[in-house]
Amino acid sequence: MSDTASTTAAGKSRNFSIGRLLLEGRAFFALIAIIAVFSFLSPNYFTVSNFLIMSSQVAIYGILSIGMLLVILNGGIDLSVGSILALSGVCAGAMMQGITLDFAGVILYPPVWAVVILTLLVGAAVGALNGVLIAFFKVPPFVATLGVMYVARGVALLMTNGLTYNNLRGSEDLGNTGFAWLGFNRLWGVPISVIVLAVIAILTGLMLSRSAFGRWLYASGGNERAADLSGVPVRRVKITVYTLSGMLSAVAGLVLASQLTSAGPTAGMTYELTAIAAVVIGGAALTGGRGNVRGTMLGAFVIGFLSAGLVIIGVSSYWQTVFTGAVIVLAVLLNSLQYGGGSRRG
Amino acid sequence: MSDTASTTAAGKSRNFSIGRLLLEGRAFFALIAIIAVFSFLSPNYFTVSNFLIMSSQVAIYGILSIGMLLVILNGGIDLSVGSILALSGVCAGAMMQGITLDFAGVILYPPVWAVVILTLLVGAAVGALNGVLIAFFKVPPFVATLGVMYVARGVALLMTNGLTYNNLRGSEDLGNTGFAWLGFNRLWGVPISVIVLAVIAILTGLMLSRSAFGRWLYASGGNERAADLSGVPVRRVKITVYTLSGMLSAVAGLVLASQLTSAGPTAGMTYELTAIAAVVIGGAALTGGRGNVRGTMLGAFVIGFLSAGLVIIGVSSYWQTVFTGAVIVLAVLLNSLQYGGGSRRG
Amino acid sequence: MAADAPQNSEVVMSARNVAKSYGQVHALKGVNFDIHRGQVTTLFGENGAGKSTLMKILSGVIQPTSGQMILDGQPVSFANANEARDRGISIIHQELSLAPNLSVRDNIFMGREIIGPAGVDFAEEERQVRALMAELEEDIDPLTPVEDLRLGQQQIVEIARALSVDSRILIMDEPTSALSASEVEVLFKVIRDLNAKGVSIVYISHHLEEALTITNHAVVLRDGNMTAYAPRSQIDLEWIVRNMVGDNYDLGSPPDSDKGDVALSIRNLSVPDQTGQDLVRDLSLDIRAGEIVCIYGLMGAGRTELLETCAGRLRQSSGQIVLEGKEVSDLSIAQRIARGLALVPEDRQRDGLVQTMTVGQNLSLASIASFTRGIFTQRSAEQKLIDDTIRDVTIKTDGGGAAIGSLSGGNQQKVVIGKILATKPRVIMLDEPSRGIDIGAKAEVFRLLAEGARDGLAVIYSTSEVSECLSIAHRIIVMHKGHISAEFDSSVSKEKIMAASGESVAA
Amino acid sequence: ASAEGLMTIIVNDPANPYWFTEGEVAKATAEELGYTANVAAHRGDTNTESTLIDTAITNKSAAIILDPANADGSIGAVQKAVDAGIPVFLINAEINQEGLAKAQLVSNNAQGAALGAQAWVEAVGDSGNYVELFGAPPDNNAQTRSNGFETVLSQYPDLNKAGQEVANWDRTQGYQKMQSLLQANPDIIGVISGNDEMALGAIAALKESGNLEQIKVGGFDGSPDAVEAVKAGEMQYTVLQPVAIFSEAAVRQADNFIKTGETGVDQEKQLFDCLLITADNADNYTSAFVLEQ
Ligand SMILES: Nc1ncnc2c1ncn2[C@@H]1O[C@H](COP(=O)(O)OP(=O)(O)OP(=O)(O)O)[C@@H](O)[C@H]1O
Ligand SMILES: Nc1ncnc2c1ncn2[C@@H]1O[C@H](COP(=O)(O)OP(=O)(O)OP(=O)(O)O)[C@@H](O)[C@H]1O
Ligand SMILES: O[C@@H]1[C@H](O)[C@H](O)CO[C@H]1O
Ligand SMILES: [Mg+2]
Ligand SMILES: [Mg+2]
Repeated sequence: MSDTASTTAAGKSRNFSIGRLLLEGRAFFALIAIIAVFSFLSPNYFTVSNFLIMSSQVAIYGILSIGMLLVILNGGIDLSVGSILALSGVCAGAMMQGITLDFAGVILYPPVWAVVILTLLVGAAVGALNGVLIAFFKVPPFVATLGVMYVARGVALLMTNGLTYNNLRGSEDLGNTGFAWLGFNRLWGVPISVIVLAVIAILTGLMLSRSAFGRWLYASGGNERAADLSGVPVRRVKITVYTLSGMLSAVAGLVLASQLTSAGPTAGMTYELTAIAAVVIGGAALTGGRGNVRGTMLGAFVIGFLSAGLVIIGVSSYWQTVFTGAVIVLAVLLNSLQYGGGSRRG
Repeated sequence: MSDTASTTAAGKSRNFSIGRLLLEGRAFFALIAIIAVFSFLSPNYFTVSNFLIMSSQVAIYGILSIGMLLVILNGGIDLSVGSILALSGVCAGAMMQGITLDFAGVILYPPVWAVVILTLLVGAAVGALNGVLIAFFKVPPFVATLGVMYVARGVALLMTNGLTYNNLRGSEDLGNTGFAWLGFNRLWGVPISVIVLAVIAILTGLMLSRSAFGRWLYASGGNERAADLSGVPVRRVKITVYTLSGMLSAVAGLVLASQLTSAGPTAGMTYELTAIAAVVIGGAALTGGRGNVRGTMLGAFVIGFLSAGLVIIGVSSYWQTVFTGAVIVLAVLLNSLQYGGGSRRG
Repeated sequence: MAADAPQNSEVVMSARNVAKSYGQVHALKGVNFDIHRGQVTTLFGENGAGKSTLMKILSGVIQPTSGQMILDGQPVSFANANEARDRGISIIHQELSLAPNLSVRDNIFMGREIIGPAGVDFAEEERQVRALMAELEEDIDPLTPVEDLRLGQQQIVEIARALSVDSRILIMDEPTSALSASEVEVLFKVIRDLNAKGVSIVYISHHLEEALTITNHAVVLRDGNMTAYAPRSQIDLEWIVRNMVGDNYDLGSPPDSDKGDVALSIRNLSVPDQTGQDLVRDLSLDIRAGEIVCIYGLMGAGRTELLETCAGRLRQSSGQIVLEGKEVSDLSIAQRIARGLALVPEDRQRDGLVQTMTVGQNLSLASIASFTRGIFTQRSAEQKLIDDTIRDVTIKTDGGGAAIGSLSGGNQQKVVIGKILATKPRVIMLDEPSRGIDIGAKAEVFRLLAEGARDGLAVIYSTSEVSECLSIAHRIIVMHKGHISAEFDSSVSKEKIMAASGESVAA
Repeated sequence: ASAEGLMTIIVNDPANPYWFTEGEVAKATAEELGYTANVAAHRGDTNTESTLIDTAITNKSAAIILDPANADGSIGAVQKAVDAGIPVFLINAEINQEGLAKAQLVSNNAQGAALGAQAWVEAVGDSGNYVELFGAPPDNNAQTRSNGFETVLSQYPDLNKAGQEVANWDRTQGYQKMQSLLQANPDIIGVISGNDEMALGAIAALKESGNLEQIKVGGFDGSPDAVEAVKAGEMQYTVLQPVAIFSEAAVRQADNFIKTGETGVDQEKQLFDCLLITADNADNYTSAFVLEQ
């Protein structure tokens, strides 16, 4: 199905304009509509502070969605992001509590920067496992990441015995303070998590539109065989996107653990569905090759601003469930109506 | 990817043989391995009564998987089965409690057969909604059924205000006893739910292998455009499979409600993933057109016998999660190793 | 300016002023077209002339924007293909439309099941398929999954499906693009039998000479208009080409280029299939810079495997591939492209183009490294590469930003070739570069190759049409069952080539 | 908007009648006292909980009544509300930090578990094999109750715990786990469950296998369904958690605090003793989670 939202790939973004954005449409309109309706319904919605808070809530989903976008552009899917988020949060938590080296009889307290790097590596490693299963062992992405979803969750539960790591603030004595910075601090009044999201979005956008890797990704998602014959290293691209998705899940896990100053093994359940919904609302095709960061960000904000708005106006949690489902379908429906259903590409 | 499990499409079944079954393989071997390992680990596993109980647990997932198989053969996916299960259970529960007709000032207690039929209709209607969104409005199946998953769950919660209908046994006075029959009784020592599963499996198997509809389904899943050009009513096929999947979810909802003699709106969460896993372990391709009932049943039994076995030998619930994931990946992995990864068909 | 069709035989069906537009694209602009009872009417035209569009309208697959169709003197309109089929009109589509997961039998009867007392009557269906295969002189088992058949056999299945309908009007849109000469002969025999039974045939092909041997009437379409009509007796090849493209094309002759050193040396190469059987057996071949080599062979001779192995997609079981003196067997596709060895694949839809990308992005896909500085691609450098390629390869498009699907088949083929030429190869391999493209585009492609050879490029292409061997190639290699059965220079006769390929040379 | 402002009530998952009542009672009390009340649910997810706290802050709530998702994981969220100047009153479950919330009102799970275990021994007997259904591990109550059961039951040397399964407070999981536990341990005499939903699931499994007569089940919560089962003789007892009482008390303390700066109660941690419901006193159960003394 034709899809104007697919035109990130270089050369087109030059023509960026309000007109294009309007055409790109539905996600943008949905967002405007949501903001308008809730601002009307509650005086507390349309305030700078609320937008910042909502954005910091969107950050978690937004970061996951960017990883999911890469995977979906490749024609895959990643059901394990929520579990990887939990696993990496728990790993970070364990490191903040200190790593006991039995043979040496000491407890090691790595500084926060080391914790962050090690956690990202854990996420990347689990993502790479997905990638290897998919690229080398030809396990369909849905199945590989479903399996890894269970395994990663199980490992997180085993590591903590089901419990939550609480004290992630570290202490001056141990030289490992600063973990809460990600979740609690602000730069120029903007929560760090929002800045992290923005930086990741911009970098990913640049990567997609300006780098050879981006081009490879669009090409292998659009037609893997053709990409392969054109010299695109399709396996490497595949493993890379799953690794990046795992790493971004770890980033989300760190941001969440930092926001909550705690890390538990049951975090992030069903977040994969929210991330996929954001990507699809943002105009990407699940068949691969079409989609961009701008759309995905719009999708994440649509979902985040909607659910926050429903809570603010005090709608019951049951109705929240109903509305969320309806908006997901409607946003995508609008698109298919817009471009007409009868085309020969079906 | 080539896949011997794909040869349901009629005519091949004549060549059915042990040899074929062995080749068809992995799910079958996985099942044998699971039974062998657990029989070795626990004396209570390899008993008739345990097999019957495990089979009655498999029934729920098995019924859902058959619906899921139809959808997957069509090249789609149905994330809403768990929610439809809950919604139909709740509808059945509401009818068993009596339908209050305010204007007439009476409470109607439909007999159990009417409750069953009405519940199946509810399931079919929600499934048809999926079908219409997908076939007419061209919403991708993942998105349409994701949305309906939320909406159906929300409606179930709203209907019951979150609570569980408890007394589904009906009463002699009201002429609505018998609901527990499905879940509690046995025919020739076999739980009714297992018989229901067997009947549905056989009917579906026949439909797939012997009827024109079966061929249409394989054809439209294999190449929708070609099927369309050959006069296969592809939209009708699509709507039918989602409707059937919804209806089978309602059957599963009835069986579950009957087993528990209660029906709650949170039943069936994440069952869609189990159903998909069963279908894929059973050799079906998520791209459509390949798979059969025999494989899917094997897949459902693999998952059910595994999780029951883990409980019986007393493995911790965390390890249960890990093993489930590992088995899903391994069962599918075996297949891809068997057929070799490096073929030009990729 | 549509020529009126003279009424020299009974007309079963006709189209009157039929037009079809897709948005801004006017695929057909008011065409008149007659189908004669019991005769073959052939439709000629360039890629994108509107041939398939007209056939889809006649068979009910799509509906015309305006105009009328008349069947047996009565105006008709079809809402879908089923309605047309019920009225006795069936079609073999240009693109294969088979379900790969189903057996031959299931494909032939899909949507038209024979229902017996216990569901579909598989035995009866199977019997009918066997009869059809016997008629087509093909040894294809009705229960084989279609995905296990090679392209030509799949095309046979398509033909069998159309024959199984018992129609009065049978439309064949390029039914022979993947068939060998002997299979075409059988098909023509079947067509004559059908004619004798009063069945009317509409035939489309880019193999002009072949089509001339069967047709009773010729119609030429150009840019959505009918430009000429004549019965067989009044036309020849030159007439068709002149009406189709306005000029007379020939496929050129071997360029007198300086042959340099050996550019590509294939030594004792063997390539197995999944079952371990050799598709290419102990094959050796040298190609020099500036030389053009044509590989002729029947379907299944192993040409595709040979070329794909050289390109790095398949792995050989033994033998060496040496590019300008250096062994490349262990290199990836990308590394081979970087060294100057690149392939234009056989199936442009499946292996050549990325449908989700624009014309420009497809053109630059294989040479990203050449316009990447550091981590970023250079837009101006990329744009220059795209513009240059579009110009050099003469692609008809409104700029690099157009969707790839909006191009005609021939122009899409040129995009695939342009993409590979943009990598500045030393050796270019083309697998059936002319499949499905019109004579004008074919001549363009060959002109490009000849030009490349003059600049020192080594060219190796495969073809299933003898006339294409006898154009620009300096050397003709004939492959048969995985090895080279003969080698000729450009002065050889068609008959000798065909004989060496194992093809029974038909009269 | 009403005179007294907004009170935000956050419960776990209203699909469990226990939490449902918790929310409803709190809401009714708040409205009676002149507040507007929003009831939201975090369903055990600390991130959702944190989001709901953010919203409560945005909505300028006068107080937050919270059933925390996680003893450790909810501390950050409570801290955030406190930093924003909103008093937080915890109900049903505790957090592992004092001095943050103005009050923590929970049932005395240890006392309730002991009460239940004693009733269990009386109903089931003091020798034989039994199994335990365990709640959701992240919820402290699960472990507290399990420990309480253990303390009592381990005093009977002839009682032997043959198996324990996590069923996450859920009825369907209780049903399935029970079926498999039965296969592994056909000789058990009783089931002790961390809450009523799991117990009801176990009862369905036992009914199906036809040995509810021999195998006795005890529950925990005092939910209406469980009380029905007690009356029907299918469940031996259930331990009533006074959720209706402490939910109301929490709102009243919040109201006090808003108006006077004091909750009116000295300690932050307030334990509410549980009551035993058996066939003998089940008729005194007048409405959800309310037992007339
Ligand atoms: N669905 C469509 N949407 C837009 N344009 C179309 C569509 N189908 C065909 N066209 C355009 O209509 C014109 C005629 O196409 P058609 O397929 O009839 O050509 P053809 O004569 O069969 O060419 P070829 O020899 O390559 O098969 C082309 O310009 C083509 O791009
Ligand atoms: N996808 C495939 N599956 C099974 N067999 C195949 C497949 N592709 C090719 N073959 C078989 O491999 C052999 C060689 O085929 P190949 O494609 O190399 O021939 P070719 O000379 O290139 O002919 P053409 O390309 O014209 O079909 C044939 O016997 C063919 O049937
Ligand atoms: O105390 C409550 C109830 O027992 C409920 O049934 C499950 O969660 C616990 O926290
Ligand atoms: Mg055509
Ligand atoms: Mg070939």
